[in-house]
Amino acid sequence: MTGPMTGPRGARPRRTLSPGNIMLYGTLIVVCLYYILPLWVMVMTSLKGMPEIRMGNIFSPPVEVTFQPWVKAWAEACTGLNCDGLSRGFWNSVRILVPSVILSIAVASVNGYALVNWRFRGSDVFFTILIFGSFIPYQVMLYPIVILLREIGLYGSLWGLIIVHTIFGMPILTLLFRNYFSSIPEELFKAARVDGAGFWGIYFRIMLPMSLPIFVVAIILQVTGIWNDFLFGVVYTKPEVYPMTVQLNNIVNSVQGVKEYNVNMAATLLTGLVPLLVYFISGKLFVRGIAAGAVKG
Amino acid sequence: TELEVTHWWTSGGEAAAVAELAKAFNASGDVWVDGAIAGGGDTARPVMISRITGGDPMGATQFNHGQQALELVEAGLMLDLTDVAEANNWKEIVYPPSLLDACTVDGKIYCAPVNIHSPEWLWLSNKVYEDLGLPVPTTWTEFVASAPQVEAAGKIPLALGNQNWQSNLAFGAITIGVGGLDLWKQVNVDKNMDAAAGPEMLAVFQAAADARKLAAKSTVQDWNQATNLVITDQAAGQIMGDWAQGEFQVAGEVAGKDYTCLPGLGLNEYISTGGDAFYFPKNSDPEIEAAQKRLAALLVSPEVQVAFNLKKGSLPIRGDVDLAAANDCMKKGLEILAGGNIVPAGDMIWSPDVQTQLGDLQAEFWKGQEMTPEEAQARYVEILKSGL
Amino acid sequence: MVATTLVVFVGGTLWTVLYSFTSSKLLPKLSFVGFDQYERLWSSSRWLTSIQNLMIYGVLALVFTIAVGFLLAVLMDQKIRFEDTFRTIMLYPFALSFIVTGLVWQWILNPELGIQHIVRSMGWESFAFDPLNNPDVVLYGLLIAGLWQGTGFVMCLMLAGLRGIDEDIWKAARVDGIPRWKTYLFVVIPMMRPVFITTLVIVASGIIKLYDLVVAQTSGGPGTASQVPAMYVYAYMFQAQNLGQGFAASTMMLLSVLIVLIPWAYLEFGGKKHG
Amino acid sequence: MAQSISVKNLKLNFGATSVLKDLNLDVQEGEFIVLLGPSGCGKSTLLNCLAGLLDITDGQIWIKGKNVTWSEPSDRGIGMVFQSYALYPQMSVRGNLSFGLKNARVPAAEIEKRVARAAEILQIGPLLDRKPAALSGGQRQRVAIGRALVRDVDVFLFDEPLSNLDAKLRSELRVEIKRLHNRLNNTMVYVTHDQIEALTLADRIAVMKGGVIQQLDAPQTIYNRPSNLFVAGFIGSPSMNFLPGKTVDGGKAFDFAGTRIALDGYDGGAVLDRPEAILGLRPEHLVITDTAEPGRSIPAVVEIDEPMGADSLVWLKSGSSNISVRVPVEKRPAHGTQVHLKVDIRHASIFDAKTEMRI
Amino acid sequence: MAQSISVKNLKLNFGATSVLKDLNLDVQEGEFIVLLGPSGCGKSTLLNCLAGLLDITDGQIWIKGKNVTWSEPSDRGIGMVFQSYALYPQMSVRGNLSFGLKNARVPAAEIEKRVARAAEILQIGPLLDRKPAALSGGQRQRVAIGRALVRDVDVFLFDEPLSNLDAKLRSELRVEIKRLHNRLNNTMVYVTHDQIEALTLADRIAVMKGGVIQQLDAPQTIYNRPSNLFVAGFIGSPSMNFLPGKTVDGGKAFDFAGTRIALDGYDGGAVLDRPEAILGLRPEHLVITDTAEPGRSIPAVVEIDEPMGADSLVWLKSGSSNISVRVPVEKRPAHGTQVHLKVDIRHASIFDAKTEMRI
Ligand SMILES: Nc1ncnc2c1ncn2[C@@H]1O[C@H](COP(=O)(O)OP(=O)(O)OP(=O)(O)O)[C@@H](O)[C@H]1O
Ligand SMILES: Nc1ncnc2c1ncn2[C@@H]1O[C@H](COP(=O)(O)OP(=O)(O)OP(=O)(O)O)[C@@H](O)[C@H]1O
Ligand SMILES: [Mg+2]
Ligand SMILES: [Mg+2]
Repeated sequence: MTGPMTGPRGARPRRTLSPGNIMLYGTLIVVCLYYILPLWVMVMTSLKGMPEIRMGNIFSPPVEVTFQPWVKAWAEACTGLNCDGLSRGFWNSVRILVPSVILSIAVASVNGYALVNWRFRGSDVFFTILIFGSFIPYQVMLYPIVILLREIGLYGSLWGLIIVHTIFGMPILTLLFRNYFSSIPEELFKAARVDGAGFWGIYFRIMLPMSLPIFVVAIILQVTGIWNDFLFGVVYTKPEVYPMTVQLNNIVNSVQGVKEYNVNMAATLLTGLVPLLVYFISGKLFVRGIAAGAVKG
Repeated sequence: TELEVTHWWTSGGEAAAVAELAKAFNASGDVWVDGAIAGGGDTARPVMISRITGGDPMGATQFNHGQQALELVEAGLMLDLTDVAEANNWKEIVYPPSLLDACTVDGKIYCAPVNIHSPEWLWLSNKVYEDLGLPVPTTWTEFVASAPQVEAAGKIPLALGNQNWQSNLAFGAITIGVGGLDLWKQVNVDKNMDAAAGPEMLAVFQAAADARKLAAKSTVQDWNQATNLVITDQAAGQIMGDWAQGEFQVAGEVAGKDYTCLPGLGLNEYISTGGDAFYFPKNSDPEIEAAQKRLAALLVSPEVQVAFNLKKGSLPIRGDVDLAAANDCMKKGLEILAGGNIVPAGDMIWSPDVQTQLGDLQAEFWKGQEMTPEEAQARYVEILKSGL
Repeated sequence: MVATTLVVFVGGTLWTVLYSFTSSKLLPKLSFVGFDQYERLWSSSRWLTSIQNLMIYGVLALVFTIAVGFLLAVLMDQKIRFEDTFRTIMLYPFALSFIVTGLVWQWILNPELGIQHIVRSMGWESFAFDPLNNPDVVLYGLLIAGLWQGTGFVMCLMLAGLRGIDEDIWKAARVDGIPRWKTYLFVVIPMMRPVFITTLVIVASGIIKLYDLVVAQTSGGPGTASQVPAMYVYAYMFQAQNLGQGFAASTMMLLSVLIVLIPWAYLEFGGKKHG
Repeated sequence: MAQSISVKNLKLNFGATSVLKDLNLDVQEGEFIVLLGPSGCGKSTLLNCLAGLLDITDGQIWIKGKNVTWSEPSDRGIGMVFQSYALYPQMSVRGNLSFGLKNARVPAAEIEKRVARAAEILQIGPLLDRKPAALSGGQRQRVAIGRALVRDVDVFLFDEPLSNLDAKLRSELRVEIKRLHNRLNNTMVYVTHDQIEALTLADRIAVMKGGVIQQLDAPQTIYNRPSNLFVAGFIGSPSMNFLPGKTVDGGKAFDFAGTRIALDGYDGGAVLDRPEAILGLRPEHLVITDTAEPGRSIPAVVEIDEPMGADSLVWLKSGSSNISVRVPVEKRPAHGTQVHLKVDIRHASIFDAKTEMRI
Repeated sequence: MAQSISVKNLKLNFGATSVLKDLNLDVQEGEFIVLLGPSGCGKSTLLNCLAGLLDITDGQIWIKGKNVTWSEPSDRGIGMVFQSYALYPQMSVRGNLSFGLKNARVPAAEIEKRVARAAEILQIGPLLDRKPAALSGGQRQRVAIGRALVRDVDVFLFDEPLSNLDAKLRSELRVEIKRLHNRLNNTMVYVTHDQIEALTLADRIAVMKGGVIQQLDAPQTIYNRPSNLFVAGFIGSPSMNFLPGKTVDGGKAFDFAGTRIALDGYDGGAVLDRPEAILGLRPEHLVITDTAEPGRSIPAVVEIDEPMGADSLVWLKSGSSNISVRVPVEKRPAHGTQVHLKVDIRHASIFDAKTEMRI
């Protein structure tokens, strides 16, 4: 055997406060300040009374916390003659959101699946068109869609809006699903075909159960996108089904003399609550889902 | 019957005025379903047009008088109100008659005018001048002269919002105020391009170039935010239409005491008579059609006119109503109106396309600081020519 | 549904192109005027400004979003503690709409309320930070908000990409004595090509559609200093009631998308053979 | 025996590249056919064509006397086992086994019976309720085979079913597959690029290269009388030694770098004189001796010695050629020794260097 | 010979799990050490500790007489070749080779020289300007070795460098690595779980299991005198036959299911009587005969026959045990024949069934 144990031994010593670490965490914290700042401002402002806001510092916490702005934003703020705040729009948004998310994800996932596993003639062209579609500014398509919806008789109905969301969610979602499905071994698909499963059999029994991560990503993206939509919501529906964002726009943009910043901020936060919650709760799954194949070109 | 009414009246005074309309309509047993869309006409109009062309029209909808809805009428999408007009004798009572002309296409009437708006007003904060120990200006000229002192006191001389149409409006007001009525008529009514390119017009641009310096520190977006600067005495004045009065009123200010209004910028007391009108998209349901006609008649009725315009701060469309409750500014407007010192509104003379382009030009001119009056004038003429 | 999508994207595009050659005003009409709308479009200073703005903003946003997103991902990849917390903080803005983003940042950047006000009230009286009211720098004001909203998402994409890199590559580089930054620069980034492409598509499509943020934050102002093409389209279609002009502008936007997209499609589908 | 599979003039193109070129193959009932060949030669492609997972460009495929060229995979009476097993990860073993049957609407009782039988044959009874993730490699493989088994088909297709495993497990499962075949006696088509697998399992081996079957024969024939240079080099590990030279004396001798080797006893066709020929000698057919034997031996120098457990592989240099010889461990010569290699010409192969065909 | 690597009391934990447990290893200069063991036994972990890619929990590592426990990987004088090669995909071969040198600010001329030398040794001169994607598996591997080579180090670490390749290429490259070692004569530590690789390459093999070195010896010793049941079963393919039974007659005989096998000539320790023992017999140390030879043979029935080219592996059943025997292809017995297996006790191993150690 060798000589005595002299010199260094065991783990290399590590200082937790090494310059590198200080730099690393320092940078991260500074960056986080940039990200948190607006949220901080929104929350703080929404808890202040108007006099306090007028006096001053938007960054400072409220001297006197008041939830009045939240109450007002939720239940009392007026747009035109309706003074029931966001509450009405909230349920409308839910009514729009749920079917839109379900339909758009269903269609896009089947699409991605077909693109990967049942490569049909022109599937490349089809995919290219979809990607092209993702670049089209919504404003450009307002008119053609009005005409389309009119022709199929769905204009002004909830279903019309759902179809619009599905169409515009399609490009990015299809891209995600396509990338994900192409990372699933093709053999699995072949095995299922030998087992006699058809297009739908394979989709529902084999592919779907394996795709949880990407569905989480898709759901998060769609919930955010559809919930935050204003343009389609206001153009393709009627006042009784206007989503929350229309109310938000009305509250924020209709000024009673002075802008009630606190109410605006409360309304903004209330409107953003659903997607924010979705992110806070499932942010981890989101990253995992993306890592699970969404970015493999 | 339920009738959905879309409009973009959402600011304080406006909303209160709409409430009057709704109250009157509901009183007759119908139901006013409010479809307010905030953000001004530019946000709301696409929605309205989409709804109408998409085959799912609302019961009634606000448009500005004039060319905005012309094509919809021509396409046969609007309800013919001629019978209502005749039954209620609108031809006689609507004043000035140009309002009704703007509703008439091929001899048929398609809209019910509700108010008259004139953009050419200068609104001043009395307190700013009192604090400085200066007299409140009575003309644009005095206003400009006092500006350096205002500025020295850390106040903004002229409040101006960031949107294109506000710059355009200010320029229009300066044209009438500084350039005079004749020039204005030559350019806008007779569409005399030589006049538009002439030295008098250049002087107007010069005046506007001076004014934009006064507005350089104004950093708000919306018109009512700008008005608020005047209300809160952060700014000395604002060029804005008479609808600004609603904001002063909601803020509890009193005309003549807290604020001063100068129609035609105090130089030429003329006002243009644009305004709002309601259109009624065609509908297959006869019950709704009946309700539409009821609403149309109601809008022009004297009681509603008084109630509505008092709240809105605009002028009624008929000369035969008594606005005893009107405040100082409104009375000034009524006088001018009664005196016939009126000119047609931009919406009636120029197409929205030209107006938008003018707005773009003025926004660039007012906010850019570096565009010379000559340059601006040259482009101004170009744009007008495109609209001939 | 798939057919519908095709109809909308292809049909809508063709329809738009067709009507861009007409003089349609409020309602689409087939009254052809040749290239008139395009001539007017390209002589409109607002359009030219819009295009220029989009290009400047687009390049900056693209570069910064991807660069910042990547840098953050690199930081996050250093086996740090509280990774979840940091990630959530960086990602949450993505949950908010551009309208909200625009509003909040309009406010924070407002000289009377926001940063300038705070710094001044802390005693530095001459401090000036008012990007939204200065035509020269207003685009940077937009950029601050745009980056705030979008970098978190890009960071997640990049992080996923980094995690997908073979651990052995790192080891090889360490044995070779390559410093970490060099490994990232010369080895890892080139390996993440597919991630960058996906990110590029997503970010670029967002930039071209840029509208809400500008409307909420600056309304295209001051003057026309922060106008973007999507606003031009909207303004002429609905505000000016000049559909033909709006469609011509739309067509130009779609055309520019095609110019970006065709090379991409070629790389994605045609270039496979070259490995 | 009846014909089980018959492939007639099969062509398959991927776009412009032709992967299978006019391929013919007949498999008897109960036969174990191995498709062997280097990566990318089209083995999997051929298998997928048989299974109906790829649309063929031209030709026909018959299975059990039926033209199945256009049939669905599930209607061809085949079962398939994949390299990575392709077990459905979210289903239990039982679910994996019964999925195909359920799709075919087999009655529940019958499914139960067949699963039980397969489980018994493959000894996976206790695993039926586990998920694939909770199985070892070998167990997964059995489930994958079971999936083919329950379908009660006569033709099994295997696509490199062992290549994911480590050497030890591989050799164990190889034996199991062989046993299974002995027991079920159904037709098997087995793709591999591992020649040990091919040699041990096959009744006949089809050696493929570039989408063409190079030789289709019993393993011993392929091993001993490879029909061309490619097959000769591909089969056998360590691989055959190739000595370049020429045949002289009217085909009576082989001239390798001046050394003559007599060809009497060569098991092949008429040799004739060829200016460029290659002599192929397997490592186990060479014997290291101390003394030269004219016409029967080649001089060489010992270079490297690779002990492989029972035997040792000795690498020698003769002229510019490397030659490997298999010797029992005890008899390894020392590094650098000058020796002579005795050639057993009865087991040698001679190839024409131009056509690369065995003479 | 001087000591090249010395690992002293190495411990490594991942969190709570201890992967390497007080491991000691000394490697002589120029020695070729193979770390062999099943998946997950800690081979890569040990290698990474040597390279400095993992922070060890306790112990020391010395390389060339220097304590490098705390040194950076690039300062340890080692080169490393990875399983997936880990070539920098976007750099040319030249770039891959010179990247590390450039970084160490080696003068350009010197880089040029070293790359040229490595390219010459590995015969990759013509490939220098290609990208890794355009190389075959074998070529990539050479580049990966080249990357270690140019660093001019004395210790090479290989982590399963061949396991991604197919069998043919694998055996070719194995020989190349051996040649390289003969030529450069530097220290090599080579991780594999393929025993053929271990046996052919190693000067000494360290068989690992569960983070512990089970046996560290020359290949022949490991093969012939495995120190325990694990090593015996792990080494040799096909693997050693294990016959359970007991030793009787004061260690003079082994009783396997009633059949007695005399133990005289056994190469090991004092056998004694053990109630539970295991007799290990390699397939090549059994001979199939027709006639029983009392005390020297076991009766068995032929079951399966696996031809493997030169030899055939015959599987027989004796009692409830499966026994494999290697026979020359010509001498394969027919399926179902009743035969006797002659045991060569000198090459056998006997294990205590409890301690699993060789007796
Ligand atoms: N979908 C495809 N499109 C284009 N070419 C393909 C496709 N699938 C396979 N090929 C090509 O066809 C040839 C044969 O492929 P195949 O998978 O049959 O090879 P293989 O013999 O199974 O190889 P391996 O042993 O690596 O599995 C290869 O050159 C491959 O590149
Ligand atoms: N980063 C890690 N964190 C926790 N456990 C680990 C980590 N890396 C390896 N292990 C565990 O340490 C053990 C040894 O792993 P190691 O990679 O050294 O095995 P190996 O012998 O190289 O196996 P293989 O032949 O599969 O490469 C394994 O049980 C593995 O699960
Ligand atoms: Mg294959
Ligand atoms: Mg390992």
